[in-house]
Amino acid sequence: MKKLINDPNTVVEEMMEGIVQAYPQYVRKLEGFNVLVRADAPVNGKVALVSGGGSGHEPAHGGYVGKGMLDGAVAGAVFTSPTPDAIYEAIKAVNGGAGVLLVVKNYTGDVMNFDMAKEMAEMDGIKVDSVVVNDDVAVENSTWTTGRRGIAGTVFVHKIAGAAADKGMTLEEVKRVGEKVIANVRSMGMALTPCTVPAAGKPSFTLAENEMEIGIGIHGEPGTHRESVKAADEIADELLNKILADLPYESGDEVAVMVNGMGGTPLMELFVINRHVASVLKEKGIKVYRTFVGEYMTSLEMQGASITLLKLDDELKGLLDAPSDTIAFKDFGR
Amino acid sequence: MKKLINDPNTVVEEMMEGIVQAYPQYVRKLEGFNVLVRADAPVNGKVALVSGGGSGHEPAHGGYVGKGMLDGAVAGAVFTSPTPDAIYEAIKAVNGGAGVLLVVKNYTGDVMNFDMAKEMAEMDGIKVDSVVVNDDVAVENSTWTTGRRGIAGTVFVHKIAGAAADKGMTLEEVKRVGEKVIANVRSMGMALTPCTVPAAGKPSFTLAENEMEIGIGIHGEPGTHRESVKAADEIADELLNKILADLPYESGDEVAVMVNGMGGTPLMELFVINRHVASVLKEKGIKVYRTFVGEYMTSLEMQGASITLLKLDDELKGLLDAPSDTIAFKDFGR
Amino acid sequence: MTINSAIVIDIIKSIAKTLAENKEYLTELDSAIGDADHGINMDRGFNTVLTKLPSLEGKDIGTILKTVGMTLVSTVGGASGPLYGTAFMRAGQAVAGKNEIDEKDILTIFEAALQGIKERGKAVAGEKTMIDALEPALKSYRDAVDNNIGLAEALNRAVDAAKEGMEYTKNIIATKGRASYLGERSIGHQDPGATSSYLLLQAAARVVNSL
Amino acid sequence: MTINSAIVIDIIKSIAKTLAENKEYLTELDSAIGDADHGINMDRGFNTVLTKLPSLEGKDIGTILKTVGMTLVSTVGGASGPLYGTAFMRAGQAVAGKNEIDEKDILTIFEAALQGIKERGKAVAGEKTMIDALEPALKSYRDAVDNNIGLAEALNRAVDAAKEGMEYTKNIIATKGRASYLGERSIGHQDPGATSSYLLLQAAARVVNSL
Ligand SMILES: Nc1ncnc2c1ncn2[C@@H]1O[C@H](COP(=O)(O)OP(=O)(O)O)[C@@H](O)[C@H]1O
Ligand SMILES: Nc1ncnc2c1ncn2[C@@H]1O[C@H](COP(=O)(O)OP(=O)(O)O)[C@@H](O)[C@H]1O
Ligand SMILES: [Mg+2]
Ligand SMILES: [Mg+2]
Ligand SMILES: [Mg+2]
Ligand SMILES: [Mg+2]
Repeated sequence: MKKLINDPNTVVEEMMEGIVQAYPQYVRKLEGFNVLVRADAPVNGKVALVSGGGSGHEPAHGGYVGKGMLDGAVAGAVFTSPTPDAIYEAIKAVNGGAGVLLVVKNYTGDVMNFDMAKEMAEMDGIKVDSVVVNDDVAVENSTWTTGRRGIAGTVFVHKIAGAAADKGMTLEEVKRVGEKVIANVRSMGMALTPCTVPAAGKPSFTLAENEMEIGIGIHGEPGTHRESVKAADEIADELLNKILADLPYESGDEVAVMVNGMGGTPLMELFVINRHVASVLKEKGIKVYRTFVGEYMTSLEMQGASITLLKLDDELKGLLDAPSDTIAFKDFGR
Repeated sequence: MKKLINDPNTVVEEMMEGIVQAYPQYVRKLEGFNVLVRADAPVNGKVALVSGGGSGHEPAHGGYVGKGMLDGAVAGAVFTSPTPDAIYEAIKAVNGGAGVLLVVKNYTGDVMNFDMAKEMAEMDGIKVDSVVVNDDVAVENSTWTTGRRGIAGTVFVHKIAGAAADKGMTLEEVKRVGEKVIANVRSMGMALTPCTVPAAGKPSFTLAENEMEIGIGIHGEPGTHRESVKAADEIADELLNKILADLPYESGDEVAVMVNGMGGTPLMELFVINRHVASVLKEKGIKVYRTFVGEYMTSLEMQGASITLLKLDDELKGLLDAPSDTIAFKDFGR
Repeated sequence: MTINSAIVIDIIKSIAKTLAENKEYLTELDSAIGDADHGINMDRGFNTVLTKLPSLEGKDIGTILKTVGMTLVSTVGGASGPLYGTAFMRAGQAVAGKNEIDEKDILTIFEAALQGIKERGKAVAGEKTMIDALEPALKSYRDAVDNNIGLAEALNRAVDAAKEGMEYTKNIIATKGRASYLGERSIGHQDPGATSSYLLLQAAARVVNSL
Repeated sequence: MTINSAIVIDIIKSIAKTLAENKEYLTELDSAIGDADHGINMDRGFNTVLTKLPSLEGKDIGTILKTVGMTLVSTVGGASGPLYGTAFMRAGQAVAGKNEIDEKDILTIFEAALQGIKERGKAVAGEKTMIDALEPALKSYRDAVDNNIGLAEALNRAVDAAKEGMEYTKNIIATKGRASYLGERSIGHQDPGATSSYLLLQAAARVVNSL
């Protein structure tokens, strides 16, 4: 394992310090907790958004704390959902009196820990609600399983629900908007290489020089199946086909596209993927309203990509286009 | 070689298409050339900035095309400086009548190709001047060599000279500002892993599991020497010491810091590096005015980092803080 | 035989030691069907628990167990943190104020703990989780207690049943937790949480057997 | 012996073929002390040149060489693009309008080409560049022409001298081009540009020898 770190046991704390040193204009850290909140938190009278999860997904989630997106982000150990006490502290620190919405990715651990924190905050009389993001179409939905995972589509929930809160909507309204995003967002990812949890010291799976893993999550877990590597366009087709079949999307629909890198993927390759995504959507008569290409929800140094489509209506378009100013997601608005 | 590409021979063209499909609000491509210019180019009466270089450094340089930074970016083949004809087309397309400044990184190839393009444009009566960025302290300066390389510090030249042009300064003034940045910016980089030029198909050098390469450039070249891997703080010290000794920087100085990833480095690790950079500078009494952590000037999928310090005066601070709106460098200004 | 607070503390220490020794093993199991952190998570949690033990000396067993639970909740994270944390917290509530417990109390503890895990995780046996080790262990323990065969032996039977349950997880598809995303691909792999549950019971039994 | 336009085109084809065959070899040399693209660059350039040749048939030698030069400038990029491009463009100027050239003309071509490279790259012999192959080659060729030993043999001597110069680049430190960043570390490695220059001369000589 080669990493630019000092010690696997302190890497998350040191990262948090590095973030705060770099961007004090955006975030401050809660003493004793790996929690970043807006430098100006709490914002009085505004519904506050709190999200989080394991570390290793940077810039998620701390990179999305700021005007027009999250008020607080809670970081667990690498790939381990954060603990209720930290989430509870985040809720208290950002609550501006209008209630707090938790944006949770659908993993057993995240759901349980955020639920416990919600219970704790409610005992203090804070109005807390939550939405659970489950955009990953790789995993079949079923009442017998824990349901689908939350992956890169989560960033659209941060952006759009964040804009709703910024516009002064109530907690109920912000939640409704968040759930509308969730109902309309679908993603799927793949990996060319695995990643290594610092404390584990070795990759979570291995792939031969000609293999790739399809349907991966964002925690270095194995995916749904393994294949021989193929051309970028074919890979994009494979991911897109599952996504497009799921909702379904129809000719005339408008979507936002996110081509997300898994942490070690050069932007060059993400743009090559986007080229094909754009051309397939065009062929199908699906209009691309806006596109986001970059590393938004990563898995440490993994090489790979995920594709996300968000079906838009006028309300979602307006909120997607609202200004945001965070470390990793800046938008002048339009 | 595992890459999300279709064909090494078309990867740059496909990337360009992917960029334009994703961000038509920022850039358009010149037909027949791998040149991106501002969507609204030429901006009448404004000095235009053109930069470029080989591909594989994304988001450089296309990601910096937009308001407050570059007017045009020329992309060569991977790690190969672009040809004079393409640069010439870029100059013509962005010239708004106030002249064009070329921001060139100091490589024999880049300097020669940009010079030839300048000669071509001057024959058309366009006012063209250039600055050559040479921020890499890894390579000793000497009249016997081609001098130092231009690496991540180039992004500060784009930002600050771009802001000067945006403010309406003349070509001479913009050039003066660009040269002031160049005189005050120093960088140095290292790699944990090599990278693979798509058309070459194999890595440009190999490193054992416990080795790293110090003093690398941004083209997958070997660095100045090889060492056993060590803790992030020690690596940061090694880079910083060379940088700090060079200018020199003194207690009371104010600097902008850039911790740049080489393409495959997780943000987590860059923030760990920044933590130490911040603490060393603090100890030395050097004030960090602003910090930028991310992937700004990359080498395909290489894992590694570079550190850049830019010594600031009031003029540079003001221009650094001016607003910019490009694909990869957005700043609301302050 | 009864167990006092000091022995409970010894048991906690024994669990911490066992989990530390099996940190890599548990993480390796988790890397096959999860995200390669279970051993790291459990070890981080029980390491923090160890630092709390000095302050718990002389406290009643309910307080000790509740503190362990709260510590796990606030340091483990992931799925196992709330689950094991809830288990210990519920166990503590079940014997609140007691300074000595017998096999009946331990049955109460065990039942409360498993109930807590089920409520928190909304899972049942057969879903390839820690429940597949704990539920058969509880059943064996209850049978043994009903037959009055003594605490140590009852615990040993629980450990055996947990081991069997843990091994059984290899044969089934995960429908809860992170491994459920693998579907069929989860078959053939042993569940890390079931394994840590087995190790935890084994560590407890070892202390009791040595008394 | 004189060389007409058709033979010049054959020579260009021969160069293109040789560089294609040595694409990986040149790139490998460049990966040791540069950025692993020299073979790719040269091959890309001469491939495009090949597509232009049909339109050049029947044109004078000056036009042919100038077109090759401009094509290299606009397709090769890097350091070698402007250098080789300038060399061919200057060579074309030197024999503008001619449909046949003799060994004296070729000397003029060679001198103009090298002069162009030196001006464009601001380098001299001994800096571990293509000049280290080309300058001794030019000297040998000039001596041979002065001694009237015939074009084919003169070219062969140039090739031999280029080879020696190319091999000599292994022993020296680079002070120009990308390899100069390596300092001492560049010693022991053969310069890719010197190698392509040698290959280029060799390919030209081969055609002339077969006439
Ligand atoms: N709903 C659930 N009920 C009971 N146990 C569960 C549940 N979900 C997961 N587990 C247990 O948790 C273990 C994984 O724990 P851990 O790796 O620490 O957390 P995470 O999956 O969040 O990384 C699984 O092996 C399984 O035994
Ligand atoms: N200033 C110069 N003068 C002459 N030749 C040079 C000079 N700089 C570089 N070269 C030649 O160019 C070769 C490298 O070409 P290439 O790899 O195509 O370009 P780049 O270095 O831009 O990647 C070197 O091996 C050297 O022979
Ligand atoms: Mg986990
Ligand atoms: Mg090159
Ligand atoms: Mg796990
Ligand atoms: Mg090269």
